[in-house]
Amino acid sequence: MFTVLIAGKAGEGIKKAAQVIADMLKFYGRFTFQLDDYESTIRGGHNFSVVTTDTSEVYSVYNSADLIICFDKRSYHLHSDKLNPNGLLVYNSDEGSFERGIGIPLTSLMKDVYNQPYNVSVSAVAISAARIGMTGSNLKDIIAHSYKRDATQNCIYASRVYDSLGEVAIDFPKLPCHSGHIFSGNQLIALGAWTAGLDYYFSYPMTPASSILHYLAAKQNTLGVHTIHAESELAAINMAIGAVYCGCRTAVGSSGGGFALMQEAFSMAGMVEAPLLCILSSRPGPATGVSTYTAQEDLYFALHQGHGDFSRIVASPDCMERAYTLAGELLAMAWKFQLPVILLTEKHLSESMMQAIIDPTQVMEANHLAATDEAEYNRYEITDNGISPLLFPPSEAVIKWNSHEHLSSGVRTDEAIDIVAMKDKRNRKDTGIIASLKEFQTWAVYGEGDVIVFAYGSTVLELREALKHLDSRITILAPIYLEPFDIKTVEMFQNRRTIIVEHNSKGDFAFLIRSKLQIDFIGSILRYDGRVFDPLELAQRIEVMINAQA
Amino acid sequence: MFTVLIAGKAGEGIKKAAQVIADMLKFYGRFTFQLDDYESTIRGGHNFSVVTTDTSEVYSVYNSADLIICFDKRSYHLHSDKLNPNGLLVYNSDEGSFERGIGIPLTSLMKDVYNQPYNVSVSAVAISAARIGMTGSNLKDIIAHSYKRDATQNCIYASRVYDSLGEVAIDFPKLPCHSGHIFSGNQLIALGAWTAGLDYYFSYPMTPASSILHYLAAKQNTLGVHTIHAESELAAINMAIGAVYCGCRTAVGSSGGGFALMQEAFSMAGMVEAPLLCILSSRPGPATGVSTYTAQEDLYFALHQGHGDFSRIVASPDCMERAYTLAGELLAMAWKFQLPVILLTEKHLSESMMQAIIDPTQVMEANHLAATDEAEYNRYEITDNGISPLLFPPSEAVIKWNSHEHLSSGVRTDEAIDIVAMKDKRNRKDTGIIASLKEFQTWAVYGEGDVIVFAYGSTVLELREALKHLDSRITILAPIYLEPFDIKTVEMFQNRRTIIVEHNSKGDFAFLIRSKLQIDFIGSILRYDGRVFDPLELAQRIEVMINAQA
Amino acid sequence: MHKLDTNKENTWCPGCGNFGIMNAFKKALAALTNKGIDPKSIVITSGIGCHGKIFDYLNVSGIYSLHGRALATAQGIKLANPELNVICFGGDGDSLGEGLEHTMFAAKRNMDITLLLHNNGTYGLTTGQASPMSLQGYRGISTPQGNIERPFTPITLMYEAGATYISRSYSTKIDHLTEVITGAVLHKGFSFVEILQPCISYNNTYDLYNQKVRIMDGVPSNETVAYSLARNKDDIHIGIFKDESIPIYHEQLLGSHIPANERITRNHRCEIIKSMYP
Amino acid sequence: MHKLDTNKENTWCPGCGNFGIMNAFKKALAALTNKGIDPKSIVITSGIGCHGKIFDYLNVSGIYSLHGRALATAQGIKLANPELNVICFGGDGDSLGEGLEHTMFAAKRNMDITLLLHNNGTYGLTTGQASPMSLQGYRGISTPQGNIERPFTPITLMYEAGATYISRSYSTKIDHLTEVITGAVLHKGFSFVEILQPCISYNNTYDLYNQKVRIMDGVPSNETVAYSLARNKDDIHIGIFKDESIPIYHEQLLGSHIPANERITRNHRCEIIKSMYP
Ligand SMILES: Cc1ncc(C[n+]2csc(CCOP(=O)(O)OP(=O)(O)O)c2C)c(N)n1
Ligand SMILES: Cc1ncc(C[n+]2csc(CCOP(=O)(O)OP(=O)(O)O)c2C)c(N)n1
Ligand code: SF4
Ligand code: SF4
Ligand SMILES: [Mg+2]
Ligand SMILES: [Mg+2]
Repeated sequence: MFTVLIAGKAGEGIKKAAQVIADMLKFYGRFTFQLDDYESTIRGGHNFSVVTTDTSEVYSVYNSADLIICFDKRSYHLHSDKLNPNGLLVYNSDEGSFERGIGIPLTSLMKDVYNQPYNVSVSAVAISAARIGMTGSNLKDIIAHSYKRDATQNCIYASRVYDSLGEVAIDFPKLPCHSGHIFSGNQLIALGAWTAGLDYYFSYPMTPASSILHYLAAKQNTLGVHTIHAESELAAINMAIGAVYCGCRTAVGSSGGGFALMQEAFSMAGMVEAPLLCILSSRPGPATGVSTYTAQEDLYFALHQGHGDFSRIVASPDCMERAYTLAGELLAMAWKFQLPVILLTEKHLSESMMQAIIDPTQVMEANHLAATDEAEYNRYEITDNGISPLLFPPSEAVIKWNSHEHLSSGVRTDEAIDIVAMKDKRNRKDTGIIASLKEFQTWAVYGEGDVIVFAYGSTVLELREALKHLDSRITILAPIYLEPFDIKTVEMFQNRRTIIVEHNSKGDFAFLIRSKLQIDFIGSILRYDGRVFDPLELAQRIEVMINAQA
Repeated sequence: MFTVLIAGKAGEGIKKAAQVIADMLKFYGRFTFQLDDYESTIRGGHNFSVVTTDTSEVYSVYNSADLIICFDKRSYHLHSDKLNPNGLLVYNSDEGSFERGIGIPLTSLMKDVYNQPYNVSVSAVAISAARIGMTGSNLKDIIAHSYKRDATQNCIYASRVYDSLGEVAIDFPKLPCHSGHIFSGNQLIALGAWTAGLDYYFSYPMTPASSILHYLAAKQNTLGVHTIHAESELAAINMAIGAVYCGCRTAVGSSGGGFALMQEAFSMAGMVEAPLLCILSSRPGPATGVSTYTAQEDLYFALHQGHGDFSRIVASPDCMERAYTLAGELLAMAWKFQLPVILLTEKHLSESMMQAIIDPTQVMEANHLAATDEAEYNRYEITDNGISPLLFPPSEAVIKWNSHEHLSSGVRTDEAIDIVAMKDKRNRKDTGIIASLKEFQTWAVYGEGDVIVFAYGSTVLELREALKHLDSRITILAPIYLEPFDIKTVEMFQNRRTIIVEHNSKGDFAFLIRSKLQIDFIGSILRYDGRVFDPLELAQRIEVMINAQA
Repeated sequence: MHKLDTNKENTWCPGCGNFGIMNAFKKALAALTNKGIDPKSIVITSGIGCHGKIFDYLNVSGIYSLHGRALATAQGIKLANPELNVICFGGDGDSLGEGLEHTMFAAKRNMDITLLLHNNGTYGLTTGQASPMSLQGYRGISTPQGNIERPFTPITLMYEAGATYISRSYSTKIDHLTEVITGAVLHKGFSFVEILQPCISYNNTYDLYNQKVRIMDGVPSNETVAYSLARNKDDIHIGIFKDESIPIYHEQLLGSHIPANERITRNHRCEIIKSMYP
Repeated sequence: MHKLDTNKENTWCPGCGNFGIMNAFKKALAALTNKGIDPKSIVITSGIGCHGKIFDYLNVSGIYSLHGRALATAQGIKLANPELNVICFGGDGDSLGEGLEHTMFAAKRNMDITLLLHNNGTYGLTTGQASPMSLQGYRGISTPQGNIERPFTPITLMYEAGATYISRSYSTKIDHLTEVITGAVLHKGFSFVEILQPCISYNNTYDLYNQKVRIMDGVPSNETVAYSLARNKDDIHIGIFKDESIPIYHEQLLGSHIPANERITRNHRCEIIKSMYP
């Protein structure tokens, strides 16, 4: 296990450098996890990125680091005490000279090499390369490959930093390369939905969901997908319903605030029976909250999106690979049952990066029940399983979708008997959905200890990393599907000692588990400062809880 | 007990006529309940109003009527079979001649008397007057008093109808008048909030909440209250937060669709700690749904309004008088604890009319903790009970409200430790809220039978009327406060046979009761066609359920 | 062409201007068919309000959208299948109040769709509250002491926003309205038709319009003329104020791709993923 | 006047146009104080974006509002207490995109408040996506192949909506900007200042503006002139395009009543209820 922390100002390319380092580590046959800690600032302020690497999969990053690189004074003061014994700290000696670590004049070296714009973060790659014992020429290759603009200067700068550091290499053997690529959670969500059939993504940017839009927009030519950055979230989701009406597989995405604005139309998707994938990536709330950090405060908000009675599916990926398959699965469920679905996730999964192997054949295809008899077509035909066949314009038959309660023709109704018939039809889908879930993995289970730890979403990543450090044996139980909620699969775990871990101050998830499974907890670990747990600290807190109750 | 049903087209003044009849019945010393059944149509289509009257309080209307007045053919076909034995049906013989009842040429009589515009509904008052044995001259007084425009023609027309009906009077003695006035639920909500201190109402019209806006706008001079019909619900609630910032007691109101649009700002009210009364009057959903009917589909939607973690209060009046006191109580709670509160109700309570005695001294005053030391003022001062003193501009001190997580000064923060401190501060209010609820009535209890029937909101009105017809003895338990939910008060009822009645297809309220009280039900009665129960039918269904399980 | 009526009972007030709009729209559909537009390709959306009821009365495909959102829904339809001719019925509350943003952006984008604005100067369906087009002093149930705000001028507003076909007509002038609607639908780009629509229940403007409405001779020669004609309150000019061609949004976004018809196959998707991430 | 800075660290990019805006605003506050405006009466609101950060940097009362809603919040403040001078900082994404509706209606109402529009032609804070003011072809992270939409012209848009003080300035022209802001705040009615604000990270327009910006000689003599000056893309005119007095909203709604200060007492409320419903 080896952790690198790079700290400096926004706009210095820290995140990029961390990515290059992660690539380098991958080239060395290692697995990585990268977390970027940044504020809403474009240049200046303070940012840092952490990459933890190991010879097996890593699921979260560690607070204390083996290599710390500080571009400025503030970074030194904020992070120097995180250095592990035998770790290396490199700071920018142009910012002063400090107690610990090796100072290198990163700024002056940079000014020597570049005309503006500078690229100080290249130095972080050089320092990391030196630390893991990469040769100078391999370093140059990586730099040239990863920093194409000003490639010559970048290489010179990297070499100078590398050289001025001297011999700092630790024993870091190159292992055979393993397959898989490094993705962010949002990339995997985007790709999963796309594999299942996504044609259109309508959105209005909001951290931490924005990078779905950015990724799909960047890949539009390769993927043949279209993205619209609409004038608002209200526009985005109502446009999306229009696109769905034509048969396009469509998704929208936002964080809590934008999702709040989409609720009326989410409810409309329920009424018109529009298959729509809605991606909600959470950050701390309420309101604008803390824009660039992580939280799980939107569970019930997601479960009860939209006014009125209608069915919906809500699920949350517990790991990177699940982000890929689940996004596809949910798009497919949306189309199978013609209803809105929510993929609930958090900044920690959306924006963190980890190695994953994706297999498109594991992803479902978003298919629908197509109308066969156009002549007799009624959009909302009353059927036994509640699913009415779909037909798209242009067509001989008239296809009417209606936000009012309606007859099977799609024409509005206010009649008591018709209201009941149509509500019953929609509600009948529930049986099918529940049956359908039997084919999917509704829970993720990790470990096989006596004590149960419940968590969902990206908290499961944190727990899996903590698991590595636990003496007590635990089983992590993570519902992937939150609505409908599958009780059956976990009934056998009911009489165990149970702990719950979640990222909010109110214990929403505990409330959900308690109301579904009638379970009491020996302890609950809540974190709501926007940050993730250090795996060691989390392991220790769980250990203490278990021992206290043993 | 006596029920009048008047049916005809939209735009014929049926609702108004029913109101005049209710006044007339009040003058006769009777209590009344009025329900208007109408569609979204201004003229034409089909509407009807029902007034049920008795010598004691009436809480809902009956399906079968003792007097049915049909202005057109469709009305006859739709309603004639509802006539009680010995009842009287009067129809407009200009529309044809029918099997049952007395035909009077209401249209031709009308055309004789009026130039346009006609006022056919006056005839309903005349017919009702004849039926209850009012003298022609009393009738004229009432007409002249109630229909001021074209008063002379109205009186002539009423007299002609009255005369052509002949002797149809039943025994209907005039009883001593009782105090109280006839109000709609929305009027009482508006007045209750106003009594507690309402200064401003910001809204965008949406049935069935609109009449709060209309009522307050109409009474603006008498009450000294201001109303704004904003460009959208988003504008309304954000404006409202601005007004609250200045110290104005403020409310917003809408139905589900408009409330959905207000969610982001509702969450903001949680973050900036804006005391804001939000009135949600439900109709069947999802989406545009069924605009002019009643439903209880928004319970969980109301409970989980807005993204992010924050406290709120949700309560629902179970009767007309409670609508008055609760609206005030909630505005007061909002100001005491500086948070958004929701008054959840339904079309049936909002728009139905019933006699109520209102006593302003029973309504709390919306007071706040005022800042004492301006020099050291911090908007979000960290306090033990979570309540930070309020100060309004203009002021020497700077008063900053912030939709981001913030320091006590109101300046934004992204720091872990500050995020936790501020969330904890807000969460500490919960203790105070729960303590505070001890001073209020959190549950309404009616009857004292073995079997418990749970309901909330206007369903309680229906149940209380049904109660009159039940052989089995039941106790109606109705939570007034839904969040926080008071378990203590009803613990003693836990091991009883229990039934639940609610107006939606999913059993949301049953789910709430089950998750809070761990109660199982012997039966659940769901109605979701937008209509209310006939009290007799409801009584019978409860009876059957009890007997089946006896 | 198949029958254009549904069997939904019509509940507009007798004499409502919406009848004229519906008649003209039906005639326009016939005219469009004559001009080679496949009736199957016509898709409508509507907002919520009296105007929106037209959705239930017309036997035409489409979406009865949310209040204020009809134009957003319409844009989604067009972007998914540009071969459709998308026509949106909006109320003045709907398209210039709750959903003003979408109207402005559809015009700004020069989306190739048509907005028919039922301008009755009131919220008809919710019983006559003041709308963004109500005159100052208008007494509705939400403004019993008279509306304070000044109304927008939709024609010039659409100019500002960037609409490329901008017109006004009057619900009683069926032939004129038919022609303007036909032109709007045929127009490539965002077309806007402000329809003066008397609401006999809450804003009876028949007399006013009958006196003041004038049919313009042709498209005004320039913007300044167009603005002054559009704003004239003594003579209310109807006709086409602007008719211009500039590149349209979906062609720039999609080229000739038709997302709804030319979906990428499953196999192709798998291949692409495998080649991106071998 | 108390100190105008908070101790919040400033995290605008070095060279950002927002610095000029903040400086000019502080100078305008001083000028306003000299003209007899009580600094205590100044209340600000802001949207979410780089522009919004000004809220944290200024030691002035107000509300850091939601993205797009700052002008709605501002209107609520003014309606509750008309004695306050309410100034709203908006971004172009904020006030012409997400919240366009509120901008249009605040102008339509002639609400007596001021909107300072930080027009940087991009979404700065969310890393440079296209905004409603981005030029065609603008390559942001959400439009990597170039923005398709044409930008609004805020000046003429505000004309259309009914603003009564309409102006434009440039963040580097501190004195000009100070003057225009001061005039805007002093103006009775809705005042609008479009501030050309270069974003060095995503839309560096310094060179463009330095070359093209021209200070106008005075207020254009009429609307036609104002429109053509406002739309000119070769010379970018700054100054006041319109300065007009018409009745303002809150005076018509409230007369001289100040809702926040002149609240009805408890006793009075009880009496009124008892007299209405004895
Ligand atoms: C979100 C939302 N808010 C409010 C309503 C209630 N509502 C329905 S129609 C309408 C106004 C209609 O006015 P306009 O758009 O002018 O249509 P008109 O009835 O005049 O044709 C309103 C406020 C709604 N359906 N949805
Ligand atoms: C409802 C909502 N949607 C999206 C966001 C994310 N967001 C924050 S700032 C911003 C854009 C800012 O652009 P602009 O208003 O032009 O401000 P600038 O940063 O350019 O000053 C967005 C989309 C948000 N905070 N709230
Ligand atoms: S209320 Fe007005 S707009 Fe609505 S149907 Fe009647 S006349 Fe037409
Ligand atoms: S991103 Fe642009 S607008 Fe934001 S602070 Fe930097 S230069 Fe200024
Ligand atoms: Mg209208
Ligand atoms: Mg901007």
